[in-house]
Amino acid sequence: MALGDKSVYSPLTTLKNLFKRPMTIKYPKEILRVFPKEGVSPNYRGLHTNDLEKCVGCAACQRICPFDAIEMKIIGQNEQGRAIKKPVVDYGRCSFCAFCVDVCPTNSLKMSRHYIYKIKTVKSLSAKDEVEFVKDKFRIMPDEKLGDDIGYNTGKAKKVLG
Amino acid sequence: MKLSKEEIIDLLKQRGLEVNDLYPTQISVIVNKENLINHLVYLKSIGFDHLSFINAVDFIDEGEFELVYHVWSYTNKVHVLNKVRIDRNDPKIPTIVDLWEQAQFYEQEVHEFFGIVFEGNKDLSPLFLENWLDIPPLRKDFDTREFSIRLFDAKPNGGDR
Amino acid sequence: MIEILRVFLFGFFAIFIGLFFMGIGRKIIARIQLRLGPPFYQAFLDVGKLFSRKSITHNFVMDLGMVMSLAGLVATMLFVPIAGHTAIKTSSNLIVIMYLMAIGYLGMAMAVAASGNPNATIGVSRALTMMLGYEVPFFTVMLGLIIINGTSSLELIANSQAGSILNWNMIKFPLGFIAAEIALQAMMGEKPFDAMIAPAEIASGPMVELSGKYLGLAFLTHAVSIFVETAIIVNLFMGGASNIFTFVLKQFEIYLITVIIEAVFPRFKIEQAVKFLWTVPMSIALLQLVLIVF
Amino acid sequence: MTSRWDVERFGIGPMATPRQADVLLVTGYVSLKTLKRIIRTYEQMPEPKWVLAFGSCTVNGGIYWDSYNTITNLAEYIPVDITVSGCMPRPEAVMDALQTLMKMIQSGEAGAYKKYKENYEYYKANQDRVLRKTYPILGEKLIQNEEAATSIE
Amino acid sequence: MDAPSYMLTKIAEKDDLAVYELFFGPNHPGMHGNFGYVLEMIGTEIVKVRPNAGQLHRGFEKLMEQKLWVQNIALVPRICVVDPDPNEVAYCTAIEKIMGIEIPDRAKFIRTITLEMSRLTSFLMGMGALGAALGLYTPMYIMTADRDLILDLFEWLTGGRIYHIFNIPGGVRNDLPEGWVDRLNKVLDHLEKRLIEYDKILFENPIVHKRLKGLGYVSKEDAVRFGLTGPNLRASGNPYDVRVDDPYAAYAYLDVKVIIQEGGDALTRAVQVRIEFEETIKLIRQALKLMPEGEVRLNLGNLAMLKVPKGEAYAKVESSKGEFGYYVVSDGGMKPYRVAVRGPSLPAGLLLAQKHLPKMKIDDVAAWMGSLAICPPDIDK
Repeated sequence: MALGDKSVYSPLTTLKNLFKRPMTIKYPKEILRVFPKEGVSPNYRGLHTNDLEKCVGCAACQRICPFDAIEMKIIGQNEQGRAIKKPVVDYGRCSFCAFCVDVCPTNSLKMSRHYIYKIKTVKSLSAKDEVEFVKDKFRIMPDEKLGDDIGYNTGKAKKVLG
Repeated sequence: MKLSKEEIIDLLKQRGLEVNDLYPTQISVIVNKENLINHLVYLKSIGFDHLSFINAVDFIDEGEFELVYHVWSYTNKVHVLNKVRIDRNDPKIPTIVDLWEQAQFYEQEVHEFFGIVFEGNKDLSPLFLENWLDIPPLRKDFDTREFSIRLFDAKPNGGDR
Repeated sequence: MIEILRVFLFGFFAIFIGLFFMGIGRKIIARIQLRLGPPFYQAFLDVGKLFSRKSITHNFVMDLGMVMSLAGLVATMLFVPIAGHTAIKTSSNLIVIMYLMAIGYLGMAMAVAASGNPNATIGVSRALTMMLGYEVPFFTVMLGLIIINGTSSLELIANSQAGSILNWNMIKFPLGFIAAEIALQAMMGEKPFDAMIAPAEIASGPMVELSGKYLGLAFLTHAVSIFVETAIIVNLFMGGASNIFTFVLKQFEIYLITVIIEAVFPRFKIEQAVKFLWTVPMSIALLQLVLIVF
Repeated sequence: MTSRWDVERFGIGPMATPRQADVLLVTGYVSLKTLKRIIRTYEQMPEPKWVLAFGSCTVNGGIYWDSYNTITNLAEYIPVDITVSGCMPRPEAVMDALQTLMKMIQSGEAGAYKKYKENYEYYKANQDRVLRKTYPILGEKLIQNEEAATSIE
Repeated sequence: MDAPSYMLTKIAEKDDLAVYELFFGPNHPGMHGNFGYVLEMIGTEIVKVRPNAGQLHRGFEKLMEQKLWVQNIALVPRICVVDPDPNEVAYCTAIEKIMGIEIPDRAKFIRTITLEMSRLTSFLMGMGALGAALGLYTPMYIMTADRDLILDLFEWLTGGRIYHIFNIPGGVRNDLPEGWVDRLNKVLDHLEKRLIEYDKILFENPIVHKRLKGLGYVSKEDAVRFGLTGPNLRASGNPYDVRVDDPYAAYAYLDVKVIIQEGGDALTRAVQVRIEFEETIKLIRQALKLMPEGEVRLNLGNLAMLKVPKGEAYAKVESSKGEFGYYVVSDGGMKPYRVAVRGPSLPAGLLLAQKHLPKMKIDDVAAWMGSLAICPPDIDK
């Protein structure tokens, strides 16, 4: 054995940890101290944000999404009468792989650094429509709300997926 | 006795097998069902002692299954893909459990997902799927999306395929 | 009437101190693992929560067994002198304590075997073999002390060590103390000898089927067992203190040693544990006995 | 629950058996075999019990939505209290969910387990439809064994 | 010990001792992942074992046949949670082999570094799980916390903590952000200092030695015959490592030291993992020094429209558990015709179970699994 042979006292040396500062990050009060902004890495892939002016509704993101998580929703008519479609991300399917961000021709779809999104079930709902309720709550139309701290975006770098 | 890849190709060609050289460390050999066993025994004798794994490919339009036996040799540093074609309607092939014992589980898995019967394999009971009544799932004519829509009422979101 | 009141008082005091020790023990283990442990009153919260839950019982034997295990340990506690005064005074209470300690674990074993879970049955068989393992060296140490003090009453042994720290039994018979310390580790079911509550192997052994109130009872049993066993060691080796605080402080020192050993050692297999217990502490205790006799 | 994200601070710890547990964490996809065991574990847990569903696989099938062996929505089979998004939710998201669950319990808002009793037929029907298939789903050819499905032993 | 029949499912009678069935089942605290053995036992001794796999089966090979070439990369790391990178690299190497393209050197080095870092995280998790199976929770807590430091680096580089989805056919998705390399060096130094502590608590612990000595012995020839790979193979004395035998990514430029140990029992496997951990750190440092500047990705046009020419390839990667192999068959279309995945834990998990468990007692099963680093998701795929 390359390692020192077994001795009864070696495990007792870990008792010096008693006098070291614990590594725990006290979550609610203290955010991960590793990264400056909001504790999450500069290009973390979190919930989507979409600049609705720049987005032309070309459904490139829908085609590339490996898990069929993006649905195009019609939100109105433009002058020529064609429907304006915007992507709706179904977070019950999304795997946060950011292929859609790479493929977006107008760079409007980006991924923010927010990751907390949870749904509490409503007690009043019966079991059957509670299932639908949760599914709908997980379908979100990304907009500029989380736009301020953009994480993953290939705007400046070259397009990855072409 | 370390054999280089070219020597192995010549050795196999002398045995009258069709060999093609894929990549610097990989060659593929077409073997027919009858002399599969003694082909593998021969390979094992010249140093191919690691059976990476056995898998099957379903060529539905040619109506054939292709079983690929991946064998690697630690001494010669060459990987051989032995490919065997069997008919799709009565897929039968002799087992190689007595050559390598782990083949038992690879064959069980291939049997469960393709329905290929390995003669001589004592226990071909299902390993992964429970209470499965449909056709073996990895066959090309099994549509998993349709299955998921019917059984778990999954709803596609319109991403075209 | 006063007598009964004292008994109840001792009972609650034991449970309170036991839970208090468990909470601090978990905090210390957490700190050794470089993390912020639970608040020190965590054990009280756990027991409170457990008693508020619904529990599932299999049959009557299970209820009886659980209550019997707690009662057995509290009974043992009554004979142990705590800081000078004991609940029930008898002349030779060391023998009674040795006998009563087994009742607690037998009760637990009976309750858990009735639950019919194979994991629990293995756990019970392990607990009983472990008991076999640690009682042999522990009683030889006790035998040695009885011979030297000529009495088997714990108070007289404790009082014989009054005065300065020099004539504590721990100093006079260091070997006996080490053997008793190892046996204590097994008695409390702490890490190197906790094959009976091995979560990784038999899903927390005897406590597999205990839910809600039964788990609460098991917690209390464990708390009282901590209190009782440390009290015995303090009286035997560290001279039972006169007032309560020094007594509890000494108990805490003993418990600290067991917690530290628990945090850094994995567990023995059951046959390795018994083999270890019958060789290492046993030989030390015999050596001690030989020294005492001559 | 490791040293860096210590959940034991809130008194939360892993328990070895369903009997001793209060909260059932379902992290990620659920295959048919696991579903059978999840239902059994859920029913073994003593009464005030809660379920946390993690990740997108429990909401709408996640990345295995079109797989033949994984269910799409956990809430059809057992009542869920909180569903957390994320494909592998972050540790902070997990702790945030646990804390909200603790607040919900104190305020008495978390009671999904009552729902299991109220509409037990709905859950049972879903469970049987998926676990006790008696006819092949995609139908027609190449079915050898016709006998009824094995019951949940 | 003839327990009343209604309590235990008595199966058979073997010289008047009842053989009963115990589920070392799917959700068992000693079990690493969702996998189970049905043990038939007398008392605490195991008589027969039936693996109960399939809880983690998600039908990867079927799903991959329905997705575009690039889309599979988001699916592929999900096969083995503990060590996701080898899957991505093996899949992309197989595609690059079929297309006959050579990725730029810098991409090769970045791939090697991410592979080795993922190997570190998997070793940390493996050693911790081994300690926990023996009952020693302290190293598990500290090691998983240290593993978090590496995950932060992955998060900064790729955007994802566990699933990086970082390799694509033709290279990697983005270059190393600045400041990332010296943070990596800082983490490596910290890990090296921490290694001495791990030695003290886990590897020089006398009870660990007593518990693991002689457990699950695999002789040198059996290890090859049963198809074991990776640290389990090298711990039985066979000097074989995919990174040396069949180099991929940048391993041709680095000198990988193959460590072998005579012994083959659980203790040697644990020490083997520990020494390979140290070796991996040196390897990362070596790769960081030799890393050239330059392009990070070949421009293959719009990857969504990628068409891989007709052909087949088998790509092997040395993951922390053993040889991860991807056999990719393409018929020239936009989607793979067939992708078969070879998980390293199948021979260890299913075959060795039949060989070792029947003679073992129940309390060694968790330690035996921990020492063989069996990762059930890559058995079920």
